[in-house]
Amino acid sequence: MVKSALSRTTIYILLSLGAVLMLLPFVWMISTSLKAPNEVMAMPPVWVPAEWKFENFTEAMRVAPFDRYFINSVIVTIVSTIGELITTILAAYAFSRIQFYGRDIVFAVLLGTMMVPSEVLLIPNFVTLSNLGWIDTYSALIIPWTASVFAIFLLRQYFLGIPKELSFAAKVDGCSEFKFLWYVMAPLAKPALITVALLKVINSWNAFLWPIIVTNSQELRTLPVGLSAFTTEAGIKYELLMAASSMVILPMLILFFIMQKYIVAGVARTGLKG
Amino acid sequence: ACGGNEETNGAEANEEETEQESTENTDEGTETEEASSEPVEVDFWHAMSGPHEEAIKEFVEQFNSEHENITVTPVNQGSYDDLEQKIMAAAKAKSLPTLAQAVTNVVPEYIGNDFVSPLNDFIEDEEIGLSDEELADYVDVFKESSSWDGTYYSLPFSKSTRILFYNTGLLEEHNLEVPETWADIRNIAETVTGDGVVGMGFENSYEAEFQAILKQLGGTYIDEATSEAQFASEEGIKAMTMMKDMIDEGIARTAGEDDYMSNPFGRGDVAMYIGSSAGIPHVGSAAEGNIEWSATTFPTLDGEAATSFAGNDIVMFNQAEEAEQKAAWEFMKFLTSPEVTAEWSMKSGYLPVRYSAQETSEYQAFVEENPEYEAGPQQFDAGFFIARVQGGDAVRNIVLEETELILLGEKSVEEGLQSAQDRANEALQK
Amino acid sequence: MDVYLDNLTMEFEDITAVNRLSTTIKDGELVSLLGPSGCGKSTTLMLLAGLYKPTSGDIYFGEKNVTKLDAEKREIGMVFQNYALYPHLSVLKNIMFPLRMQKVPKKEAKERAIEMANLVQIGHLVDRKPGQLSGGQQQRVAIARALVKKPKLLLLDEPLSNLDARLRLEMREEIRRIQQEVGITAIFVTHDQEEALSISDRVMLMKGGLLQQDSAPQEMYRKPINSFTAAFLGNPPINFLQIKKTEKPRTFELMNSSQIVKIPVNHEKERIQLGLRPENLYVTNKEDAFITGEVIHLETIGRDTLIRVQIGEVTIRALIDPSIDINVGDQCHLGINQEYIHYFDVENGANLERGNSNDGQADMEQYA
Amino acid sequence: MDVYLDNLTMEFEDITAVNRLSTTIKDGELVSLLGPSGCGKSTTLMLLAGLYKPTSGDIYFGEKNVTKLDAEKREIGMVFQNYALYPHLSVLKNIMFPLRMQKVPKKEAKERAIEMANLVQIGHLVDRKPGQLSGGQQQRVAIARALVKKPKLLLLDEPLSNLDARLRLEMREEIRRIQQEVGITAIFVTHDQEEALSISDRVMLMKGGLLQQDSAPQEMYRKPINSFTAAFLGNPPINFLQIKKTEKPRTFELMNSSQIVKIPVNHEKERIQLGLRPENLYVTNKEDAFITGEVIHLETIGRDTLIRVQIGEVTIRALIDPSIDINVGDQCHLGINQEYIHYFDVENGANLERGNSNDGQADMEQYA
Amino acid sequence: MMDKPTWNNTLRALLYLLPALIILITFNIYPIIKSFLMSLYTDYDFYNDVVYKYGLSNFIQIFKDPNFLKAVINTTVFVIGVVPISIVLSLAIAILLNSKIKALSFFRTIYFLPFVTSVVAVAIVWSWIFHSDYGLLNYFLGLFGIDPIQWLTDPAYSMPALIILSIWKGLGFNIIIFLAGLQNINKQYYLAAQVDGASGWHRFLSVTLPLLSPTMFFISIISIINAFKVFDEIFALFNGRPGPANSTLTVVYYVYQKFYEEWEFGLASAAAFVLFIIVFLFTLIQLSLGKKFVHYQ
Ligand SMILES: Nc1ncnc2c1ncn2[C@@H]1O[C@H](COP(=O)(O)OP(=O)(O)OP(=O)(O)O)[C@@H](O)[C@H]1O
Ligand SMILES: Nc1ncnc2c1ncn2[C@@H]1O[C@H](COP(=O)(O)OP(=O)(O)OP(=O)(O)O)[C@@H](O)[C@H]1O
Ligand SMILES: [Mg+2]
Ligand SMILES: [Mg+2]
Repeated sequence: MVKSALSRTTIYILLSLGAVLMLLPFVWMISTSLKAPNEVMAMPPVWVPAEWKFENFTEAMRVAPFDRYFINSVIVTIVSTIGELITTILAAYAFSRIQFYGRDIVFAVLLGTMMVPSEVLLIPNFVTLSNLGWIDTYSALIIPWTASVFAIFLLRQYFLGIPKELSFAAKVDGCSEFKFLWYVMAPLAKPALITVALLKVINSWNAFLWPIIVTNSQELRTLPVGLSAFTTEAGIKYELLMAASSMVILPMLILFFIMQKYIVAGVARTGLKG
Repeated sequence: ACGGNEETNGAEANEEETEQESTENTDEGTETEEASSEPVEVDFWHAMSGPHEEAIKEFVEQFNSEHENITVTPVNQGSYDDLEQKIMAAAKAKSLPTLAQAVTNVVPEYIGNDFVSPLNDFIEDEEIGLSDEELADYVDVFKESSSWDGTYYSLPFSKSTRILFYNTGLLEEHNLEVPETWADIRNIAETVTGDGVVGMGFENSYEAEFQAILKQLGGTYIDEATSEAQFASEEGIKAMTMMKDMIDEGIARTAGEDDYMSNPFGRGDVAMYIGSSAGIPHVGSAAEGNIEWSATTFPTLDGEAATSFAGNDIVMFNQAEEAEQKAAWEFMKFLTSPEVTAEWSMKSGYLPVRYSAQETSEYQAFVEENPEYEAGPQQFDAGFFIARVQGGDAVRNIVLEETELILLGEKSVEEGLQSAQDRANEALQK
Repeated sequence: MDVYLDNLTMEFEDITAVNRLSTTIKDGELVSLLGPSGCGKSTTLMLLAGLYKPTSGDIYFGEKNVTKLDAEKREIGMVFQNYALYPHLSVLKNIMFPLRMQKVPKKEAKERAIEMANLVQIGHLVDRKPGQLSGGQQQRVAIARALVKKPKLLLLDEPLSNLDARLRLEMREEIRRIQQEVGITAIFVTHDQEEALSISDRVMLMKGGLLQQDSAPQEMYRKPINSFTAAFLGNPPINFLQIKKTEKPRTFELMNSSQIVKIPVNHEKERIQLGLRPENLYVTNKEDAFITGEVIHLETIGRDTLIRVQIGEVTIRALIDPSIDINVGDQCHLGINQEYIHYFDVENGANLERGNSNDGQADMEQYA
Repeated sequence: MDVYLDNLTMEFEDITAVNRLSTTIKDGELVSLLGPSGCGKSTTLMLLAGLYKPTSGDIYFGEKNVTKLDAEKREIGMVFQNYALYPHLSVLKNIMFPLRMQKVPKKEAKERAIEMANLVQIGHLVDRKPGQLSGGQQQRVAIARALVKKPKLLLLDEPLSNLDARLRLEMREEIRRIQQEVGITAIFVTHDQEEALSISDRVMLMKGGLLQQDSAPQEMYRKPINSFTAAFLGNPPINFLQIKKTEKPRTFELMNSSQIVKIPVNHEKERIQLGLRPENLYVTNKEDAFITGEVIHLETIGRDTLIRVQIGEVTIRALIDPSIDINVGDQCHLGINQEYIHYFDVENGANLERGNSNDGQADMEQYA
Repeated sequence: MMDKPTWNNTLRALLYLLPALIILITFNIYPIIKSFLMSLYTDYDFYNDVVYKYGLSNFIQIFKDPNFLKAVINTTVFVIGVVPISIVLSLAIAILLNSKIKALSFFRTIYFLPFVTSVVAVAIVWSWIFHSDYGLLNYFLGLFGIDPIQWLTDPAYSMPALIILSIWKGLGFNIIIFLAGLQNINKQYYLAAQVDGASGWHRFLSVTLPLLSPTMFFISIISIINAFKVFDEIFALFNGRPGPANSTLTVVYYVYQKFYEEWEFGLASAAAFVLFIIVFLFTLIQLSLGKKFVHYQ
């Protein structure tokens, strides 16, 4: 139909315009990673380098033990994501499906923790970790990040939208609460869970200050720490930084590309009448 | 906190086995440890990355191989801000390393909160200390900035100063001489301004320039003894007016949205600017293919030369065991030895911290090749350093804020400086 | 397993959905739960399942008070009125679900689920998701899921409402067969009276949360405890006529009409409501006539003829022999066998020949 | 508004839910859509509503091809099989919704909605949310929502399945009344044959996506186009008997039995399937007997007696006069009026007396 | 619902909450309490945890500090500038991205890029976009005859610049959450609404919005909290300064300055506490509004 074709075109135009804006920094990052140093800060900007300096990548790789960092990043990201998913699912379930004394208060208190700038928490946390003897261990990198109020809140909202009839059916079918959570709620909340996981993975992957603060040895550090190698007192080696950054975010992009369709593929919601 | 150094058994042992392995040793007293003494580990936290970190690693390797029982472990802790945050945290958790790099401005805070060791006992130590000649070999301005009332709390390490960068092409085009005084600067700026080019440039954090001019005019920024800000004086007003006038007239600008002046300078948008000597490599890459440039000393005013020195020192924390402190001291000496500081200077662009370092042939050759590096050491004698007081960063924030208001024309120079001074004093008197 | 309900009450904010319900369902019995829409049938099942916790009252499974027992421990099977299939699981997995929860090995569970799917004739759809099924197919998945684990107590909330007549009959028989084979106690909600009467051992009729009558199907039809029960069962519905005492014994005057009717028993009441089922009325001669009126409507329903007869200001319906030659406008004499006449209290509707309970509830307390 | 369907086809991934459906629904007509579960009824309604876009074929409302017109512009009312009430809106707002979309002023919309709510007897529930209603109450909200805007085309997908008999009758009559009053064209899906036959002007019977027969209710019952149609309608279901030609004209032998039956017409076919409705069979004497067998089961359903008679290897059902004295084990002669005998092709089930269409589809093309 | 809290439920809930609570109490609640206590220290040794005197002087001092008041005002302006626009935009984009159009996964990935791309790259590109002479933004404005704006150096424009950057940066995050929320809406309601004659816009108003309200509620709370805590964007855009003439000094920036630059731990904690109270009040208001307007299916 003409009209819907028209509106379709408008949608594409709008989306494309937005997409250009969204793409800019990314394109810039890639193009900078291939620039000669003098092109980096040129004004007006150079978008296509005169000469493509692929050696920036090899040079960037040399600056820090990126292979080791990569492995650490993977370990920390995977473990903390799994940990967060578990604690989140459990807590979100309690907040969405169980009526208990003080529920609203506990929830409000947890929300409250999000309102305090993390800057003031850094030092007390360091001291705690230090008392636990966790400084410079994987535990310090992972455990404090295995629970997140944000994720609990998000999932709780999603869980609240799942019809209670299903929990009725499951109970009748002899399903314990815990199994119900696992077999019914979690699969139905797949889009939200994937969202939580994606955001978590990205945050964890990009975390910079924390790994620096709680580790001392190279063996435990993660990729973003490697990126700091290009920053000096008087400036930044942008071309190398961007080359390294590109390599760092590439896995995230691929992951997102793969996972986003699960967010939107959706879960069939029929099976209920009324 | 570091009394009783002399009693440590490693102390006398030091001199006895020079024969062991170290052949390149030049400093007396930095010999290897005795085989029987306990192995000591020294953590050294720094904020050097990239090639700088490589260089530090090399130094450490060299040092470790020369000292069998000492293992220095350098740990990069991100940027200076990160490093400082981490030191704060570690201090609180009582898990400070033995050594760390520290921006000169924060050393007063460290002292105030009592977690750095005074170094006098080490320096004055007969065996492992520094001889008078050695002490005298440290560049004066650095030495002064490392001591408080005669007590040394740090040794200079990666130091920089403010120098003047200029576009040689442009100056030649207008047949202009390399500027030496503020009057020259004004002249040149007036001449070359126009056609998209601004004559003079200041970094956004030009309070360093303000201090230098203030000093050249004979004023005082902060009295270190009384912790009192005094920059709203006649001299201060004059210094500030001088810069503001240039900016108002359009013959000077700040880096502004370009963040660092090296960018517009490299593009050829400004003919000259004053910036940190540590920025030389950045100017190099920004200018590559665009302009010809060089650097010279900070301009003088009425024959008065004065320029501020800044950068990083090395401090030793008092939470460490005595043996560690002693080992750390060895490393501090090593890092500031003429050879090492010369090499460090050539690799990093920071200034050598020993006079004698400049005399080495390698360094001479280096400066020959890179004349812009000459400017820094040339002004050692005119050097001063920013008052080191607790609350110094607060003052810096206040001054930056108020000068911005002055530049924006929201406050007159007098008002701005006065209010800055009042606020600064309030912050300092706490 | 016997199921006792003792004074079970369920209140929602402003409404009492189930009101002091007491009854016993014997082991292996299939009881139908009937009643108008919104009378509390589903709520009763939810209470039995343990999905709602009663406001007051108790539920016993055998000797055991299960009032506070969680649903998942009650070993029940249930077809929900709205199916409540798991949307993310395939049909097969939906049916397997209760078995998997019982830790039945996967292979066996699968076999039993497939068998059950075939039984409800959706064997070819087992790989679909519920969202890809028609309404009736979904309903059958729900039936299969409830039956597959052969529960101790089976709760069926209008399980056949979306099936065509043929399938309905078959499913009904399958359910009955499995229920009897395994000896499951079952409660069946339905709106289909014929269904209720034909498969159940006993029928419970509710209204507004109150149990009205609880008896064998035929008895409920023949001996309604009150006018509501009488009116609820039977199609076309029962005719009500009000009569007023006259001077003469056993002789009453029809309200809104001057006709005199004679009834065999002598009721004390001043006024009585008579209930006459259309199928019990027959056309007769003037002498035998119980009542007389004018035929105002005549239609053929299936194999019978339904006439509407105007008597004074009321209309009554009668199902008559299609071979009788009668036309609209004719005067018509209707007779009825005395034993088919029902007498109800005008005020509370109680059947005047079944004791004087006024809402049927009291009558039921024998079961408590 | 006439509605034409032209070769309408809807395919889901692996299944053709509606297969080349062509028909016309006349302005103001109420058509019932019948068929076994999963035959494509709901899909047909969804196509008419514009909620599914057909794989091929066209839909015309009057002269206008609406195949690609969006649902919201079709001015239809629909009761979904699963109600699809807005969970966040109160009952009143649910009913008002279509009116608000038509920009009916709020006050008027409210009045009309309340009126409609009263009509479906949920006037006291208008402030509740759908989640707080019983199944039947929800269904009535859905009916009210569909009717309130007096649409041009009304689509009802089993709108009464969760209502009790009494209410069902009332609702059915209300729907019929409004439909006729406003002259709405309506399509009504139901599983209740009696309902279909009693309220509709025409009945469409589907099977596996294919339209089988499309005719007036009585005609469908009396003249089924094929054996499927014959079997689908009627309760108890029609009896099928296969007969085989003998030497003699009009004389056939019953398969699986040696009985000889005589039929009035001479069919060419070697084998024929006979369809005999239980209610057309009567007990008679030996001479008049069409077939004879032994009574193996006898039960009373309502006012009739249903017997099952074993004839050779087949069992047939007959509904007989309850006054006849017959017992299990008796030999029983059953007669039938010749005109009630249906003849079907053994292979394709076509009614041999209605032309030789083999699936009823061809027959329907007159409507396309 | 008719479920009531019971002790039994409370115990059960506690078990479910336990893993999360252990972590959160240790690494969030405990340090928060510590730092709030610190706001009451007037004379103390931070490093040795010795407090000589408690008092309210930290609070008195920050309220006397014009910079703090400025920070509060700036933060409020920022929140008001960012949150509504950001929610509306991201919802609109999420809805577009939830439709069945071609190259969708491509678009979705692109819209998520700002969230993934390195902060440094983001900051540099935006300082170029905002550049008064060479910037893209001024170039476009120039096309409409608007004079170049000093986005990053004129205090009047630095806040708008920051707002633009923040909206842009937060979009991907909101979009992905909205996308997940949209999946939670049963499609049958759209069908019903279509039949009822609801146009696309009305379906959005009458079905999408109310049924998306749990997500909306979530996003608005999170957005407000995050907006109140803005810091990184300022740091990146203005190169470690709170904008020209403190024009983008926010409360968290103030906290940062006090804590890490000026070593005023008590003042920093007091400022953080005030921020907490402000945000908490906002959130409580939202929570109570939520009870009214949020519909859970
Ligand atoms: N989304 C779908 N995907 C795949 N198949 C479907 C889908 N929806 C329906 N079907 C199939 O299409 C056929 C027709 O479905 P439809 O819902 O029209 O049946 P129906 O006649 O309404 O049945 P019922 O009386 O059980 O509601 C069924 O076999 C069903 O399984
Ligand atoms: N969650 C609820 N909140 C408030 N009232 C409710 C709730 N659930 C049901 N009700 C009311 O309780 C009464 C009984 O509901 P129930 O579902 O048991 O009826 P039902 O007999 O199953 O009816 P139907 O045959 O229509 O399904 C109804 O009036 C209904 O409106
Ligand atoms: Mg119900
Ligand atoms: Mg259907």
